[in-house]
Amino acid sequence: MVFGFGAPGPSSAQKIAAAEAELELVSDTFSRLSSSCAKKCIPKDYREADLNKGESVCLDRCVNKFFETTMKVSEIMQNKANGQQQSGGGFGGFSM
Amino acid sequence: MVFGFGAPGPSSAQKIAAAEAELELVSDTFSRLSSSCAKKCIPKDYREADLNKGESVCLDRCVNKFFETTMKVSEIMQNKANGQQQSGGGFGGFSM
Amino acid sequence: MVFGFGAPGPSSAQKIAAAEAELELVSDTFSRLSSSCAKKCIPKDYREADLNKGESVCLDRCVNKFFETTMKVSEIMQNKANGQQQSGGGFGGFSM
Amino acid sequence: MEALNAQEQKEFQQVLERRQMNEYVKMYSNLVQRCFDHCVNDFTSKSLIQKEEACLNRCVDKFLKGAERMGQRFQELNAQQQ
Amino acid sequence: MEALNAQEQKEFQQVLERRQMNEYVKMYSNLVQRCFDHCVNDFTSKSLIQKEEACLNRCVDKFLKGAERMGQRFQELNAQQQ
Amino acid sequence: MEALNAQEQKEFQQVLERRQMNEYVKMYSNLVQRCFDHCVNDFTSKSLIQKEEACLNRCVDKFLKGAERMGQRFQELNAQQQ
Repeated sequence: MVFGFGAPGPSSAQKIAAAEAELELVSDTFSRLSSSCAKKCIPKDYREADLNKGESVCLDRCVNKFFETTMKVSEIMQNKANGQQQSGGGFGGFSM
Repeated sequence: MVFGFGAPGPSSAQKIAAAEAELELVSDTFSRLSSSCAKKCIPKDYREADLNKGESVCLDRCVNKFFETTMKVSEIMQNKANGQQQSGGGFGGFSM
Repeated sequence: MVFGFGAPGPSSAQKIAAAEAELELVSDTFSRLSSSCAKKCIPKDYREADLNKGESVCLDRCVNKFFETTMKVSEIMQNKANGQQQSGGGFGGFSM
Repeated sequence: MEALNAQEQKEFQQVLERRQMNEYVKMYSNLVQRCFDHCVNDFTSKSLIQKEEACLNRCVDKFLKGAERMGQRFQELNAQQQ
Repeated sequence: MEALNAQEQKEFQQVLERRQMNEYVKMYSNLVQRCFDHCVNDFTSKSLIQKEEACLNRCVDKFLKGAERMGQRFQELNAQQQ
Repeated sequence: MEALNAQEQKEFQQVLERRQMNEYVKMYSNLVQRCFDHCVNDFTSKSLIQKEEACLNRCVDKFLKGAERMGQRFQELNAQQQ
């Protein structure tokens, strides 16, 4: 699974909760991605109803880069969690 | 119903879920409306604690225009859904 | 309790719901606080990976001032609710 | 809504009450953040200074009056629509 | 997801449907706010003026096309990942 | 909280765990968006360029340190309040 959820959970309720959390993350990611990429690629004056060539290409690349960013960030946090044995605090890592 | 929810759902659970979704939409709409209209009508320096005449009139008109916008957008999406038989994708329409 | 929740609720479900609402408020407060203080204290160019002295001190003070603001606002609303016998409307007070 | 029977109305009422609590929480913490963002910008001191407190007072007041006014307009428009 | 048995799949399906409704609501009201913010800025009149309506039309159109395009790319990338 | 009995504490614990997962998800995707918004601004290429990757590294690091610091201060203040 893309985002690292879905760890071995015994009960049905836990498995469904994990699947739901994965889903939540995917949908949250998409909604943040759309908002960021619309801001970066689509001018706010809306002079035409169609996406022009430049806007379309920008959106494609932006989605790709956002996706790469999620992977990159996940990797950085994984390294952190493994490498330096978190000093605790609850906001310093993403291990679950 | 204002926003087009409340389609014939047989079971109690579904009817309550639909009523809840309608409620969610109304409350989400109000919270977005307040945030947009406060931004458009109320200057950020807060020199007086009272709404002055100009701010009050602006808020009234802003609420009205926001409301008209929800109707307009709903109408546009309805036309789209009817007219061109969606090419699919899941993000192209608002039919439920 | 910090935020004034936890009024005498008889049933278990209500007590848990109240505890959950309290929790919701604390976590919502922390997430707004982090977003506001990061914006106010951390420049967006990310030239270094470490928090420097100035940023750290700014964050500490910002958290403190945000916390004081929650108390202050809660106090203002309490006074309003007691003092002037709300004219109703549902958005005019924070009495629950 | 009119399609709900008595039992369903009752269940929905509970949903409503839970939501209402959440709405208050959201409204309150939104108010705190907004007024903080606009009024508090000096981090040379650890505690709120007088100028900031005065601004918070006016901001909360204005925010609540604005929210009440918008709430009334919104309800009128919703009522017309039914 | 592959770890769910038939019964769990079924329950999850219901969760999915409820979420989908919420997603639509969120997408729709986000669209309304965004187009309103960009297109409606004249408060000397009470009702939408022609210029604003035309802008809303183009904005909704463009937003939906953009969302559809991004949705497709996103799904392709997710599929590659599996 | 002190008013909850053992059984209620147990139920509340489950609520807490579910919420914690959600908090992590929210924190993580918020972090992704914030660092993306600040670090990635070149759309002449399809993949992240070196400069963007380096910025993301610093951004994540700084964000986590900042969040940890704020979390500690916040907990101290909450503890004082009890």
